[in-house]
Amino acid sequence: MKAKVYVTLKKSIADPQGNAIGKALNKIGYDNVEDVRIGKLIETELGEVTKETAEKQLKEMCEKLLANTVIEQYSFEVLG
Amino acid sequence: MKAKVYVTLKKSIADPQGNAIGKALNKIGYDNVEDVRIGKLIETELGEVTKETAEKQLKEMCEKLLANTVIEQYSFEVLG
Amino acid sequence: MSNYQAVGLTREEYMKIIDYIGREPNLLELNMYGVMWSEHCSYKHSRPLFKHFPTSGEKVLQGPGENAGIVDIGDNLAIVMKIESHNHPSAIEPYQGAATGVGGIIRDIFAMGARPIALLNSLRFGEIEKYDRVKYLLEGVVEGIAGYGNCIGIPTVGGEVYFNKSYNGNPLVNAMCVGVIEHDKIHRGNASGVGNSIMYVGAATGRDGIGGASFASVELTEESEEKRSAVQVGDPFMEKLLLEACLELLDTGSIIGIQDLGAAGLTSACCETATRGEGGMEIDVLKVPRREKGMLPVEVMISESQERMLVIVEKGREEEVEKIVEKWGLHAVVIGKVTDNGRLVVKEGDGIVADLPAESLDSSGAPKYYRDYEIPDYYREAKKFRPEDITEPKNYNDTLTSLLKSPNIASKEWIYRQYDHMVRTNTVIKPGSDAAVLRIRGTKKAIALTTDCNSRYCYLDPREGSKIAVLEAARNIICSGGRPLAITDGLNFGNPEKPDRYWQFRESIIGISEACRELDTPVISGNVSFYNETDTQAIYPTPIIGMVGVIDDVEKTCSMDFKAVGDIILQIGETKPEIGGSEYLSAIHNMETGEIPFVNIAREIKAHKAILESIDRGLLESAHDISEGGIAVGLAECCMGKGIGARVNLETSLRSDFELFSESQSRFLVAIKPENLQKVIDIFTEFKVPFKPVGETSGDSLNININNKEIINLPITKMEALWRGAIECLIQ
Amino acid sequence: MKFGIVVFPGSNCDIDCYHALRDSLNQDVDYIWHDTEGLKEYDCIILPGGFSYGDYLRCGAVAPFSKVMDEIRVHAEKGKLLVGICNGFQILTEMGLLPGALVRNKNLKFICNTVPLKVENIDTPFTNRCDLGQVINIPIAHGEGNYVVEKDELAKMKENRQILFTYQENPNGSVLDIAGICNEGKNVLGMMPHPERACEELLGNREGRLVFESIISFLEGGWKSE
Ligand SMILES: Nc1ncnc2c1ncn2[C@@H]1O[C@H](COP(=O)(O)OP(=O)(O)O)[C@@H](O)[C@H]1O
Ligand SMILES: [Mg+2]
Repeated sequence: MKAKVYVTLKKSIADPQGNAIGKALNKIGYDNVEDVRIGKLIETELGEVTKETAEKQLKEMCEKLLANTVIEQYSFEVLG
Repeated sequence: MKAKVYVTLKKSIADPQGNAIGKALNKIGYDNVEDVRIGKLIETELGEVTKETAEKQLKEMCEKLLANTVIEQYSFEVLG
Repeated sequence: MSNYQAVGLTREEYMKIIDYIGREPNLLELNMYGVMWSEHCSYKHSRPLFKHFPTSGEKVLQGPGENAGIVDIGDNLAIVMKIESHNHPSAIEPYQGAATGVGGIIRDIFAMGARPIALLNSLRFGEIEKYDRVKYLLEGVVEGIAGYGNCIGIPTVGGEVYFNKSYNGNPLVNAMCVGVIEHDKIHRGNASGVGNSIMYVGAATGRDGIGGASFASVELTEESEEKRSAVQVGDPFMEKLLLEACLELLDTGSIIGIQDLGAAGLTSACCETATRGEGGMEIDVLKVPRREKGMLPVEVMISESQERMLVIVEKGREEEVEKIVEKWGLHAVVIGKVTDNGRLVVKEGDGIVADLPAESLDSSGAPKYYRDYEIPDYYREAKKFRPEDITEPKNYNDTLTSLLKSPNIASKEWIYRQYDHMVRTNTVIKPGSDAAVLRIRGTKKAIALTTDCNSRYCYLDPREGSKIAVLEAARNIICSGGRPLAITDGLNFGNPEKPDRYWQFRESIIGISEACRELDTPVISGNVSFYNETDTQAIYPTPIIGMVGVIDDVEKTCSMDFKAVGDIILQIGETKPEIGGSEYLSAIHNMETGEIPFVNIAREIKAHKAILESIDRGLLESAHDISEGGIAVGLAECCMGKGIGARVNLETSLRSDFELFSESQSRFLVAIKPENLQKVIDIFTEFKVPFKPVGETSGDSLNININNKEIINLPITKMEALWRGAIECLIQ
Repeated sequence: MKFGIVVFPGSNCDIDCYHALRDSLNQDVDYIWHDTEGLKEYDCIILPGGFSYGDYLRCGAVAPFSKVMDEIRVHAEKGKLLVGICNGFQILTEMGLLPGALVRNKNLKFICNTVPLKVENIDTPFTNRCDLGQVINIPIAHGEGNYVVEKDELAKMKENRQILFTYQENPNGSVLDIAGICNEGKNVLGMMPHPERACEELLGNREGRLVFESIISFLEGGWKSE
């Protein structure tokens, strides 16, 4: 079972890296770019488990390790 | 126009970070986790442009700045 | 294209292989020869010239030929060091190229059994003012070095960075690592004792950098961009575990030999350990841990995946090894055994897939070339330059500030701020002075470390320029209070098959050899990187000298910044109108030409002795060598450290710009408390070293008079802002 | 009085803390391997700097799962002293023993430099030998020392006087220039700067000793809250 996890910074947390990239994009000519936020995309293979188990595990893994919920939020998809 | 860009390491490129996190997940009890690869998720707001322009720009931005095409591949979605 | 051409071999080389093995090689075997006989692994163009180098001496415990050289510092301790280039990988992917360069050189050090204690680096980039690509490379390389060194916890304590148009298409990234070891713990990469086990430790093997070795041996072309997936990724965390595990293994006495897997991967590690030992080895590629499925034997054998080691283990003690390695979260597996038939046999399960005489692969078996050389026209042309023809600046304040913010002279703080230079709390003199100084814990001793090379000099006169590189390194060590002990050399050149480039290379080796012989600093290790050129241009010859010196009493070190007002400043050595090849000529007059400064090594050594004796007796407040930018820049550098100014008068018959910016060799600036002045004068007089008092430290500006007429008056804060901010300013 | 220093795979400053405490401050100190079960009694435990588990994914994210950490949590919950320096601070926030989190430096670069810190509260086990408002020069060496925390939490921290050290010239973008904080119970300290790098004349700086001397004086019972 393959899955993708998306971890992004909460809105209230500043994102210096995103800001820098946004500015760089403006500088090289994309002045329409207004906001850039950088998050993580974690791709994983969960082996032979049911979709249900996979979802349960992913939620736990995010809460425990993959995201720091003090500053980040997460979502995931199970791809089957 | 909002967009999401996904940047991941090419298959042939080692991902030490992903490996280490995979091992950590195994260690905390998820022994079914077989493979972890860590990439970037870039969320951006492109202002008022057509979908076509957005796609053209995103491709250029990936090639020039967002992805290091020596070791990374990218894909993107325009969310409208 | 025929098979042998595809792996970078010539027809003659291919015939030589057939001669060795009495048959046509199979594809795996051919590839093994291809990587091993590449310039990078075989040194086929350079080794014949190494005979010039002085490589032995009372203190040399290991000269060139092993993973790294070793020099004795007394107290049963020795210093292990080596420098290595990662130019081509860094040109393609600066972060990973530089990071894996650092990782590779660290493995060379702990493969000898030493604990790595310091990193240095020497970098060359193109014209940063002109090209965004140069900025991208600089940022990426520095981040890569920082990323690896900081994470593994080895301080990066020094280095150098220069910018010049000759590096526009071909940056240089050389990394140096230094370790300490107790004499009786020295290990070598030997596979001996028939039946002993070959174990593999560290990261799994993937298809990284396949063809990397031969790839590193051809000129950069459009095509090499295509091979981009040959980029390797560094894993400093893995290397940290590997380092700790290996050092712990070596303490058990179960290890016969140890070898890192560098260029040409398993092929190189196996044949090198085999030829250094009993001469034979048999391994099974199926036992090698892999990252990817379906890898061919040839891919396993030449992969350049990072963070891997081979250990040769006494038969019967494999489990002990596994246990220690597992404690560090890694695995060790037996992949083969030592034999004594002189052959390197590669099996895939039961079938033999390669069977070659080990020695024939190794540099002893590889072809050797003496090339024709030819003195290039530019060399004679340059000597026609007459300094009198340049116009004298009108405003010396402006000239000095322009020099201070020119990228070659500007502070490199923007770079070394990104390196953890303090971790392990041994760094006594940090980056920003002449040489870095590290204490050796548990003793009173310290070591001084530096890398140096003025490649403009080496271009204009490779022999004399290379001598100066060695001397400049020695000066930096001396100014820190150290006695120069030995060098490692990173020789970066163009295509040796071109006669003018080969001439540069040959001259350079002769120059280094002469200087090292006179200074008694043998060459204990080094690296050669050829083919640093693009279609249009070769780099300036860049023989980087990494030098180590020893300080017997760590309390008796010296640094370059002025410490207090009211100290007397002495100039040691004499200023001549030597403007050829200078930074002044280049940065202000936009010319890179002329006769480079003259150097007399025997005379200079007297100055070294006098300065060392003065430091040893605690008589100097500061010491700094005069190099790029001449005495004016030298004085400014001494002022900017602690913000202490100076008031100087230079009595001279030279034109003012010559006096201020000449790069005459063998000169130093030292500051002395008035009560110690006579004692210092006595020492310099005794050693017959020319010196003259030029002024004193005072206030918060730099005032320079020439023949009692003020021509420079600059507030330190103003100079400092320009000098410190210049690189960052250029990057943004 | 006994100090313990936890060694994770990837710890680098474990040795520096050890030498500072043993050689410069004459203390009794042990290394504690991350895999330890049955933790001995320590008066003060230090989570040192470095790159535990490579600092992959997030700095300090994996270390909380090391075997010994459950017992370390108990140690802290008993009110005993726990100090996280640099990577240790990051680990403590990941464990929730300290509020907030540490993110990329504002300039996106690793910074190694000696910087002036202002002591904001001296009524703690970690600062009692300092003067209020005193400025001490301590080295920093981090890429992710930019302290962030939710507004409400920050207000609580201020009210409780949990902010112990602030930067005089903010190097990394930390909110309110925060360089070091403690928990509500004032027994857990987290700071990005490295006091262990500033304990010896030979290295040109002894100002970091104040932090360790404060701890020692607290443990000796010599410290009284005013
Ligand atoms: N790439 C670098 N990495 C680390 N330190 C550097 C680097 N480049 C320069 N430095 C440091 O900056 C200082 C000045 O360098 P440089 O001008 O080359 O000195 P010198 O002329 O005395 O050889 C030295 O302390 C040197 O170690
Ligand atoms: Mg110097």
